[in-house]
Amino acid sequence: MRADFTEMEMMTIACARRIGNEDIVFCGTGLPLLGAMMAKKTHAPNCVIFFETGALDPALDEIPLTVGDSRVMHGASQNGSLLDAFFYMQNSRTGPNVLGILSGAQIDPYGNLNSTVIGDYDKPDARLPGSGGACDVASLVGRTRIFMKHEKRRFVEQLDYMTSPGWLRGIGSRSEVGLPRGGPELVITTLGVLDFDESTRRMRLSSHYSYAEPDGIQESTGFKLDTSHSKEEENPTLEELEALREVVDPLRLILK
Amino acid sequence: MRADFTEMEMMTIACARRIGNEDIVFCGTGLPLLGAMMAKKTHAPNCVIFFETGALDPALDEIPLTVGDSRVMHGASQNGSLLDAFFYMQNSRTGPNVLGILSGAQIDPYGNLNSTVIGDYDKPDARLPGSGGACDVASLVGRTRIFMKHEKRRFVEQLDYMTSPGWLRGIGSRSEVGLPRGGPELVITTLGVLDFDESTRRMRLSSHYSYAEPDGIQESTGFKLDTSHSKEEENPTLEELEALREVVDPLRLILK
Amino acid sequence: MVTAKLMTSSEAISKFVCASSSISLGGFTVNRNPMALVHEIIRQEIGNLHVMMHSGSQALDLLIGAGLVRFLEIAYGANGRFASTCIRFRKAVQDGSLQVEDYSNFQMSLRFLAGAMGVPYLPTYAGLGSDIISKWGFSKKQRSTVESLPNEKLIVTSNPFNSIPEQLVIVPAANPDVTLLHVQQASAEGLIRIEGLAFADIEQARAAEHVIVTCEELVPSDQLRKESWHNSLPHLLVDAVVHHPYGAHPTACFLYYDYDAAHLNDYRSLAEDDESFEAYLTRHITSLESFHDYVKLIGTKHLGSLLASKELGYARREH
Amino acid sequence: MVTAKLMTSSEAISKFVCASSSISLGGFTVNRNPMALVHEIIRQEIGNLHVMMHSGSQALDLLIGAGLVRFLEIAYGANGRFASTCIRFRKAVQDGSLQVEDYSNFQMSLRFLAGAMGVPYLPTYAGLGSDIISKWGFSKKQRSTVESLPNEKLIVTSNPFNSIPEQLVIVPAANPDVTLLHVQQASAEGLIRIEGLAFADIEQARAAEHVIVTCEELVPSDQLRKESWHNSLPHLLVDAVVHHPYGAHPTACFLYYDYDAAHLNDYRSLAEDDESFEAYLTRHITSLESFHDYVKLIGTKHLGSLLASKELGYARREH
Repeated sequence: MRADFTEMEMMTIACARRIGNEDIVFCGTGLPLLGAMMAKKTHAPNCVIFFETGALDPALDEIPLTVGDSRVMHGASQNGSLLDAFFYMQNSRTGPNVLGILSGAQIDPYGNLNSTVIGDYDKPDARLPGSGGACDVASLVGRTRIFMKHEKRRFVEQLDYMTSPGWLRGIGSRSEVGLPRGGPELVITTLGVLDFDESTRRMRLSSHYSYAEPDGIQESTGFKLDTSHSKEEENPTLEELEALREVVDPLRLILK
Repeated sequence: MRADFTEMEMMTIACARRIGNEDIVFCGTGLPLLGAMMAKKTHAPNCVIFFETGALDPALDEIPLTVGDSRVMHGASQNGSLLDAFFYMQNSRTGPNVLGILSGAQIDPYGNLNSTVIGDYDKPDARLPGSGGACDVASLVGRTRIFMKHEKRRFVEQLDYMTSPGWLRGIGSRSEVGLPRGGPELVITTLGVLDFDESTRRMRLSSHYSYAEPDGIQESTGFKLDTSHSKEEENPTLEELEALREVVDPLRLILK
Repeated sequence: MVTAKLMTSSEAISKFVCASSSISLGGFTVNRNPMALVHEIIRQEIGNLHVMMHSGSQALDLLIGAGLVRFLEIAYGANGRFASTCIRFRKAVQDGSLQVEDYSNFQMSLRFLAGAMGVPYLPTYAGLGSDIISKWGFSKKQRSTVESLPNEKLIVTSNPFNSIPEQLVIVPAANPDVTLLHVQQASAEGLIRIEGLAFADIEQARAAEHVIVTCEELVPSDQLRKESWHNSLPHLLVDAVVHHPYGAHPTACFLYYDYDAAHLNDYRSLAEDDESFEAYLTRHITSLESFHDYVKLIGTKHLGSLLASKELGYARREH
Repeated sequence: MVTAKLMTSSEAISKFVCASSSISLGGFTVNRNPMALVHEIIRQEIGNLHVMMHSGSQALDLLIGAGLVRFLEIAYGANGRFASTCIRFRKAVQDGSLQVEDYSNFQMSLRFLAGAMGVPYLPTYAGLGSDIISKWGFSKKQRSTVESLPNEKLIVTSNPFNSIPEQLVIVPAANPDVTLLHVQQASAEGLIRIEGLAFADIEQARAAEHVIVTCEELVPSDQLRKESWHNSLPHLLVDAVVHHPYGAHPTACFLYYDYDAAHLNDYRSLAEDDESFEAYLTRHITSLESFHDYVKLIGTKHLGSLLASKELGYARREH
């Protein structure tokens, strides 16, 4: 907790600020969904939120706790199936318009993600949930953004397992393996926002929150970051905090 | 018209007699459907009739005039899509149980059918409707039966175009090209019922109607038939004629 | 909210369909043909079309008869008891004015599914050994010049998961520029609901770059969002919504009205002769300003006789 | 008519599931898990199972915890806010008692679709470049001895329709011996109706050799045949129908009741410890005669607190 807002609030608001009225947002649950819901309930009322379970543009009167929650079904434009959602992402007419928000236990300098195992795949030290739809979203949609707790053990040079393809080994390698489009554009963390150098697709610091210094962010990162162009991200405004706390998550189901 | 029943009635009844209570019958419209409906309304009440449009087991209170007729929708077990119907036929659990009834403009000695063109494909003398679902049914279901007007110009040594695969070039050739199962078991015509020699899969006469002689049937066939084992098919009974005329097609929509 | 999708059929057609467009028509034989939209294409004389269909009938036959179709990929050109082969389709193929390539209904539906899924092909066993695989309607050279045609027709391939050789045929994705549908209900937002059989409408719509929908009833989006699991397409996939009651006439719209058997039988005779066919087009389409005038021409009384029983979904035949 | 499909869950499980069966479970994380059927498998101690899933949670975790699962093909073993990784799943993988192979949700859904379609594989772009393709959970040798495992995991291939090289990955069909579903409504004849999201239930059912369904409401077939376009499966595909109100508890059944957050949170703690997990199994499953006793144990009053608003489909949270 810093000043009068938490790290979780800051990163959620940083996410919300970057969602536009025309965006079609693929979401899991948790903080990324709060960010998308906040955008929809404030400056981007026409953005569409959808889930891999097949629910498109639901009312979201209450916060769903998994993407299978009945709260993703009520008031939707359509309730279909998993395949409906994934076909929508893979289809070359609709997929490019989707903005996917992902997460993971480990991330590497090219935005590849691990949510499967820590340690050896055959004899893991820790078993994680697995891809779910993350690998699919990372493979298929036009743009992705990634939510991460900014810790050295999570920002690693080499993933234990690559669940979700980011920029793979850098510029050009997505199309080399046959991925039709996409790639991560931002990583939104507890300390700042990172983007990817357009000529190399390697991660770099784009902005840092008021409570975090670029040098400290490098300290919390397990690989070398270019922090030279980082700007300070504006603190949450009172309106933003009020929207998040009172309108989006009044029961504090996700925020703490 | 012979005696007190027509050729069309005879062949429809010959078809109905050969449908059992456990059969799952794929049908187009016209005479084959009358045969299936007659079986269902008499000795095979549990047989299931379905259509390539995705309608499975409809009430069939009235005779549909195409497989897209709203009369195939009312009271069904399911109203799905074309793909639902074809997946059902291709699926190795369900497909083998389906009995498909087909038709065509030309048939060859191995039960292959043409419903696409007469003459050259690129410059046809006569353009016919094309496969519809016939090729699919002929490819995928466990057993097929074929309805034909018995005329020399229709029973030909060589098709102008093979729309729907029967036994192709004889025994073994369906599996050679990769077809998973199936093949025609009977051809029900205006003159008799033909089956296929088990060792060669070549058509032969199985039974002739009371008004047709095996020699005459050979005359009406454009290729050599083994007629030596043909037995006379029983004439329609009064009950059968009544069921067909009064219950199945009281408005004479098909029987005219 | 967003009501920019609500427009007239004239606006929708001129906005999304142009000469040389590839289009697909929803419905099946006598049901839910997008007649109002096809009338409008004929009125606007948009030609050189590439039509992709499974089973085409009345709507397709009018387009072909009006001389607007150049390329046709199709499985079936007939209308059950009303035309064992569609008349203008048959004539156009026979006189060489229409170039056609044949598929089966399953293959065409799979082609739309592949397009909807966003993959270049799908495998099936249907058609192995048949001339549908071996005989092409378009040459390799022609395929390389017409962008909307696949590079090959059908390719026989093997299953790499099986050590024992196993053959399949793969069908190329079909991605029409525009899919035209007529459905029971739609909202201004672009939600649609199909009742009864969906045929291949959903796959055809998802595979297309644009989707135009006419509907019997225009209903509030809130109403369709109540049981959203019964909606047929999400609003994002629909570009234009036009309210056209009787928009499928003379074909049926399940639960709303039956097909017009008399009209279809008349059409069959009229279509056999070039002059009487031209007269049919003039009287029913080109001399009229819109499909609303066509509905007036057919007449309330006659249309009333086609009204479907809400229980049966069709009009009970008189005994 | 045919009512031979109507039976108890005990009869259904002993008739269709046996040791070493391959099974798939319907639902998704906190919704429509086939709990009553999974309880019965645990009561009957049917082991050595091969489970194929997209996103497994509560039902799967119980089966794994009871030591009944030998092989698992899966995309996701978690339960949202109730378990960031399912507890018994995590433990079993870590201690090597469960062998797992990873796919993505799309890949698993496509595998069921391939099985439903009756083709050996389907293509996709999802997963290209990832370790999901390169890392296998089962060796080639093991695959040749376990019949329910595909010969290969995923194969990278190219698009033969395209002259420019284009890569895709093909996923092998999944055809479980039995699929277990919990749905809102079913009839004795085997008609079923799912409301809200269908998840991948339809594909999982169609891909299976047998389908067992539990339902909240047993309704007359005539009623379901009235709007048959809302039915989720035709009666021919369903082998057994069991009437089990609350059959998905502690997961939700949209429009009927919400998930039991307290129960799921308790479970997460109890599952962390082998002894308390065993006690959970004994108290809720193995010491009981049937799922009806479980419903009594949970209690009418508590279940009443989960009742869904018919308008929202879930139980409004208290502010």
